[in-house]
Amino acid sequence: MIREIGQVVFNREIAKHFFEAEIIAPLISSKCKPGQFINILPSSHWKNVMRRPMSISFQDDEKIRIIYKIVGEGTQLIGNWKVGEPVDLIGPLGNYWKGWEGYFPILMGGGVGIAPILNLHYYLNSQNINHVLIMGARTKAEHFLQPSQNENIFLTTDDGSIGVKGWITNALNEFPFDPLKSKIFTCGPPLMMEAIRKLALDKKIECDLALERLMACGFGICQGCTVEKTNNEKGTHSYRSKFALACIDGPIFSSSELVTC
Amino acid sequence: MIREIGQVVFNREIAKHFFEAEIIAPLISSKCKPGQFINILPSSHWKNVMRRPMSISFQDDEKIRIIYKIVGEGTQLIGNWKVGEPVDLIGPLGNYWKGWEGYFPILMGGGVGIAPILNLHYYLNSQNINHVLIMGARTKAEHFLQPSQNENIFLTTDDGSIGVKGWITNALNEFPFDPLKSKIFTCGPPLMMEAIRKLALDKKIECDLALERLMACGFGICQGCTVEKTNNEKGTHSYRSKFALACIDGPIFSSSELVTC
Amino acid sequence: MLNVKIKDIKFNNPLLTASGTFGYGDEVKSLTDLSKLGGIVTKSVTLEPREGNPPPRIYETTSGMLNSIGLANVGINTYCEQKLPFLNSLDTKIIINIAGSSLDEYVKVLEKLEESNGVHVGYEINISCPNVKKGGMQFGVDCSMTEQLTKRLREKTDKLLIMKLSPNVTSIQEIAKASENGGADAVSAINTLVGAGIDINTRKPVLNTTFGGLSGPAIKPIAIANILKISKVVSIPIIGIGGISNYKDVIEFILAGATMIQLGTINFSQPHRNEEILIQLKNWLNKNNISQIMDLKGAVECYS
Amino acid sequence: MLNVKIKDIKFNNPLLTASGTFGYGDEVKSLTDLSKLGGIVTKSVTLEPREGNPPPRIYETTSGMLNSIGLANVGINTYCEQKLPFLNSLDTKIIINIAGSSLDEYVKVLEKLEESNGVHVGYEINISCPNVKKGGMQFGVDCSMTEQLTKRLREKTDKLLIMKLSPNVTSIQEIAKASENGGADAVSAINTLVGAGIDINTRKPVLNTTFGGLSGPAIKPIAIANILKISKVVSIPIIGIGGISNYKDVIEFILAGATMIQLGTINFSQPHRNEEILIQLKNWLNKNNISQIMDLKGAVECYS
Ligand SMILES: Cc1cc2nc3c(=O)[nH]c(=O)nc-3n(C[C@H](O)[C@H](O)[C@H](O)COP(=O)(O)OP(=O)(O)OC[C@H]3O[C@@H](n4cnc5c(N)ncnc54)[C@H](O)[C@@H]3O)c2cc1C
Ligand SMILES: Cc1cc2nc3c(=O)[nH]c(=O)nc-3n(C[C@H](O)[C@H](O)[C@H](O)COP(=O)(O)OP(=O)(O)OC[C@H]3O[C@@H](n4cnc5c(N)ncnc54)[C@H](O)[C@@H]3O)c2cc1C
Ligand SMILES: Cc1cc2nc3c(=O)[nH]c(=O)nc-3n(C[C@H](O)[C@H](O)[C@H](O)COP(=O)(O)O)c2cc1C
Ligand SMILES: Cc1cc2nc3c(=O)[nH]c(=O)nc-3n(C[C@H](O)[C@H](O)[C@H](O)COP(=O)(O)O)c2cc1C
Ligand code: FES
Ligand code: FES
Repeated sequence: MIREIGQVVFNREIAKHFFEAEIIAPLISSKCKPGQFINILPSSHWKNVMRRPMSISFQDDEKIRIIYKIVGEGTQLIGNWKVGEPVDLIGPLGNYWKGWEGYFPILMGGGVGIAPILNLHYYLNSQNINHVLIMGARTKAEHFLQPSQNENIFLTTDDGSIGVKGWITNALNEFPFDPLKSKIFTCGPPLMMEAIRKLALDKKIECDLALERLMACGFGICQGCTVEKTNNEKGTHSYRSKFALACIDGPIFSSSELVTC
Repeated sequence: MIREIGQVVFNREIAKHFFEAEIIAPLISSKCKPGQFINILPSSHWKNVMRRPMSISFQDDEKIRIIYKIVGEGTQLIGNWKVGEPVDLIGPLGNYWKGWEGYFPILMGGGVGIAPILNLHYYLNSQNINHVLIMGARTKAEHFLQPSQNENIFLTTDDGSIGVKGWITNALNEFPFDPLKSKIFTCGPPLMMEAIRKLALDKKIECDLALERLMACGFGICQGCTVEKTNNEKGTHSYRSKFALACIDGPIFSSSELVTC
Repeated sequence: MLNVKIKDIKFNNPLLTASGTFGYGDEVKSLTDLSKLGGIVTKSVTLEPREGNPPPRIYETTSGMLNSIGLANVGINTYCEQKLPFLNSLDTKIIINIAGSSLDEYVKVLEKLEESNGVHVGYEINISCPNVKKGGMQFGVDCSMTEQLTKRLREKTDKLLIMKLSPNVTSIQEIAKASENGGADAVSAINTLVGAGIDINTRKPVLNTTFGGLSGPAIKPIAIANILKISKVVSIPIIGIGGISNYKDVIEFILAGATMIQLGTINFSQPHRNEEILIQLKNWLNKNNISQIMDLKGAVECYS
Repeated sequence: MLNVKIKDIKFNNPLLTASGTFGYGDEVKSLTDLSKLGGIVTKSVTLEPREGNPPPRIYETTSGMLNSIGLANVGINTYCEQKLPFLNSLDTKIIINIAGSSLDEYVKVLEKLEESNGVHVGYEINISCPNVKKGGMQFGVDCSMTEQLTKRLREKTDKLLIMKLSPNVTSIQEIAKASENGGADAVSAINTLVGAGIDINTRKPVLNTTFGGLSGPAIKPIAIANILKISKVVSIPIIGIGGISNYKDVIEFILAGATMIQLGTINFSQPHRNEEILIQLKNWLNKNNISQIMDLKGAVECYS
C-alpha cells in the first residue's frame, strides 16, 4: 500500500449513469490484485475528511481503471477529472478474490459492484479459467457489455429491456452448474448481495461477497468500517473476530461468516 | 438590494494577476451607483459561510463588471467562471461616491481598489466632469490602462517600469490642483489609503475612502464589518456612531470620520 | 401540513430566524418574503444601548464563523420607539430576544416590552451569549440562576417564554430542566460554542475579544446531540438551532425532538433560503406520505 | 529549530499523532516515514480486550466526522505481547494512551506497562472518551476524580504523564488545574466533542450508539479556545489537538500556548501530511527569521 499521484488517461461515460476513468499509476497497478480498491482524494481542494474508495475494475502493468456512478460531491469531482490531471490515490487496499481452484466460478456484479467483478473476469480470462459472468442493471441503457452465450456472459435487467428480466439471481437458471462444485463471487447493492448470500447458503454454494462500508482511512487505522461477523472465534485479535474491518479484513468476506451484507 | 442570478459574458485576465468578469444582471446594473458593490456566491458548491464582496467596476443598463485578484479559494472559483454560467449575486450594496459638486475630483486607485474608482471615472466622463485618474500598481505588467496626459490619466509603479515611480501619492505632483477646491476619491490597500488619508488631513483636502472589511452578510444584519469612527455623536443609533458598519454605513467614509483605514 | 403550535401560539411553519442573524427584518425584506416565515426572533435587546465590541468582530472558519458582536443594540427605549412599530407592521410572528447583565436587567426589559404596544408573541431569553463580559453566559451555566430568572420573567408575562441555552456546559440537560421548572414554555438550543483563532502573521487573535462564538454547519452535529439530550429530560417544546442550512437539516432536528427550528448563519449568505426550504419540505413530506411535519417530532429510532 | 522538550524528554519536533488516528504505526509505515515524527500516541489500550461498538461507528459531517469506535482494542496483555515489540522497534518516541472504567483499571494497565519491556517515553491518560458507557468521560468532567487518578498514576511512574482533557465541560480550566495538582507532566486537549446525527430516510442515528465524538477541521476554533484558556491557568506544557490539518494550524496552536500538537483526523485522508508540515514549518520559520519554534509558544498578542 502506497500513496501515488496518478495521471488521468481518459474519463468518460460508458453507459447511462456509469463512468470509467483510466489512470496511469504504475506502482499501484503493478501490485494490485482483482478485488482490491483504491482510496481517492477527489480533488486537491477536497474539504471533507474522508477520501472516496473505488474498486479497481481493470489493471495492466502501468494503468488502472475505475467504474463509478455520480452520487454526491466526491464522485461529481471525480467526474470532472480532465485528461492529464494528477490525482492523489492510496492503494492497493483490502483483500482480493481467491479460492477458485476446484470450483466453477460464477461472477455476479450489480450496479457499480461490477467494477471488482470485471477485474476478476479479465484475470480469469487471462488464465483461461472457464467461468460465467452475470451483470445486473435496472435497464438496457445502464449496460456496457454485450450478452454472449458463447463467452458465458449474461445480462439481467429489472425491466427486461435486455437479457434476463428480473433479479440477477434469475440468470442462474440460464446455464447448468453443480452447486457443490461452483463458487459465487459477487459485488453489488446490499439488497442484491444479501439475496445472493441467502441463496448461496440455502443451496450450499460457496460464495464470496465484496462489501461496501463507510471508510475514513481505508487502511486499518480508524476502525470505522466495521462488519459484523457470525463466528466469535477467540483469537489474538479478539476485538476483530466479532467486528471485522472491511478495509483490511475485507472488503471480501465469505457468505457464512457474515451476519448481513 | 436584491438577489439576482446573473450570467457570465466574459471572464479574462486583463493584466498580471488581474481579472475582469462581465455579468448580465439587469436588475442590479439598472440600480447601482459608482462605489457600490455586490456580494458573490463563488459557486453553487460553496461551503464557506460568507459570500465574497466585489466592487462594481463598470455598469450599463444590462451588465456589470468586476475586477479581481485571485487570493484564495473564493476568487479562484470566480476565476473558473465559464461564459454563460449562472452566478448568484446580491446587490447593489453599500453607499456610493458623491459630493464632487464644486470640487475638482482626484480619483486614486491602487491594486484591486481600482474597481470602484474606475466606475466613478466612467461616470464622470459620461457627465463631462473634468477630473484626474491616478492608478497605482507594483509594476507595469499589473496596469491595464495607458497613461495619458491629455485625458488626465496617470499611472504609478513601485519599480518605475511605467509612469511615476514610487507611491501613488507621488503622482499628485504631476498636475496642478488647488487642495481646498479638490476632493480625493480613493480605494486601495489599507496602507495606501492610510497614507492618502493622512496626506488629505494634512493638506486639508476633502477625501472619501472606500474601505474593505470582512463581511458576513453585506447588508447590515451580522454587524461584523465594523469601522471605528472618531466622532461619537449621540444619535438614535448610538451603537453605530462609534462602530459603523462598512456594508451599509460605508464602504465609503470621509477621511475625517475614520480612526484608521 | 407544516404548521406547529407552542402553547397556544400557532405558527405557519417551524422556521424561525435566529437572533442576531436577521436584524429586525427591515434589512432583509427585499431579499425574502417575511410573511412566509414561521416567525422572526430579533437581535438581543438590552436595557441600555450597547455599542458592542471593537473590531475585528467576525472571522471565517472551516464551515463556520466566529463572532463577538457583543450584543450591539439600540437599547430598550429606542427599541420600543423605533423598532417595535416596524416589527408590529410585519406579517409574521415576532419573538423578541432579551439579554442582560443581571436578573433585574432582564426583568426590566421584559416589563418595558409588556407595557409597550408590541404585538410580539413571545420572548427568547438569551442566557448564553459568550461575547459579553458580564451576564449572558454566566446565567446559562448555572441551574439555580436559570430557574430563578425564568420564574421572575414568568411572573411578568403570559406571552411565550423561551430560554435560550448554551452548549458550553457539562450538562445542558440540567439547565433545560431548570428552565422547565421555572415555568418556561420552551427552550431553544444551541447558542454558539466558545471558539477562538489566531492570525499567525500578526500574532493577534482574529477577534478583538480573543474569544467568540462559533456558528454554522460545523457545529450541527453538536447541536443535534444537545437536542437529543434535552428531549430526554424535558416535556416542553424545543426549538433547534445550530448550523441548519437546508431542508434535510430541518427534518433531522425535528426527528431529534425539535418542534421548531431557527436559521442562523445561513441567513448571511442565503437570506432567501427559508423559502427554498419550505418548498423542499413540502415536497419531501408529500413524497414520503407524511401529512403533518409534527408526526416526525422526536421520531428518531435509536438502535437500543 | 523544531525540537521541543517536555520535562526531560526531547522530541525532534512538536508533531505527534493523536490516539486512535494512527493505529500503532504498523499500518501506516508504508505511507509515511515514522522516524520523521516527533512521536506516536497509540490507540487507547484497556485492561481487557474490547470489541468496540457495533456498526455504524463513523459518519462524515461538514468538515468533520463523528466516531463511536468505543475503544476497540486488544487489551493490555496481548498489547504487551504483540504490539510493544513492534513499537519498541520504531525509530520514534512512543506515548501509550490508556483508558479505563475505574481508577483501578487505569492503574493496573499502567503498572503492567511499567513492568513490561516497553521503551515508550510516557503515557497519555484518556479521561475524555465520549464513546463508552462507563469510565472515559465521567473522569474528565470531575475535578477531584481527575486529581485523584493523576496522583495514583504519578506514584507509579517516572515516565511522562499526560492527562487528555475533554472539551465537553463548563470549565476545562478546572480539570487542567486538577491534573497539574495531581502531578501530571502535561495536559493534552482536546478530545472529541459530543455530537450526533440522524439519517432522515431511515430515521436511525448515524451512529449505533446515537452519540459520538466530533473531530476534524470543524472543531479547530473550539480547540484553540480551550488551549488559550488552559494556558492561562497551568504552567505545565499543553499538547494541542483538534482539527489540525496544515502547518498554519500548528503555528496557531503554538501561539495559543501549546508546546506540542497532535495530528488526528487528517491522518485518515493524508497520512503523510506530517512530512509536508515539517518542511513547511521550517520554510515559514526561516522566512520569518524565527530560529526556534518554541519562541512562538504562547506568543499570541491579545488586544487587551
Ligand atoms: C471498498 C469500496 C469500493 C467501492 N467501489 C466503488 C466503485 O467501484 N464504483 C463506485 O461507483 N462506487 C464504489 N464505492 C462507493 C463509493 O465509495 C461511493 O459511491 C462514494 O464514496 C460516494 O462519494 P460522494 O462524495 O460522491 O457521495 P456522498 O454524497 O458523500 O455519499 C453518498 C454515499 O456514498 C457512500 N460513501 C461516501 N463516502 C464514503 C467513504 N469514504 N467510504 C465508503 N463509502 C462512502 C455512502 O454510502 C454515502 O451515503 C465503493 C465503496 C467501497 C467502500
Ligand atoms: C466592499 C468590498 C469590496 C471589494 N472589492 C473588491 C474588488 O473589486 N476586487 C477584488 O479583487 N477584491 C475586492 N474585495 C476583496 C475581496 O472580497 C476578497 O479578496 C475576497 O473576498 C477574497 O476571497 P477568497 O476566498 O479568494 O480569499 P480568502 O483566502 O478567503 O481570504 C483572503 C482575504 O480576503 C478577504 N476576504 C475574505 N472573505 C471576505 C469577505 N466575506 N468579506 C470581505 N473580505 C473578505 C480577507 O481579507 C481575507 O483575509 C472587496 C472587499 C470588500 C469588503
Ligand atoms: C453574528 C451573530 C450574532 C448573533 N447574535 C445573537 C444575539 O444577539 N442573541 C442571541 O441570542 N444569539 C445570537 N447569535 C446566535 C444565533 O442566534 C444562533 O444561536 C447561533 O448562531 C447558532 O446557529 P447557526 O449555526 O445556525 O448560526 C448570533 C450569531 C451570530 C453568528
Ligand atoms: C476514529 C477516532 C478514534 C479515536 N480514538 C481515540 C482513542 O482511542 N483514545 C483517545 O484518547 N482519543 C481518541 N480519538 C480522539 C483523537 O485522538 C483526537 O483527540 C480528536 O480526534 C481531535 O483531534 P482531530 O480533530 O485532529 O481528529 C479518536 C478520534 C477518532 C476520529
Ligand atoms: S476504513 Fe479505517 S479502519 Fe477501515
Ligand atoms: S457585513 Fe454584515 S453587517 Fe456588514
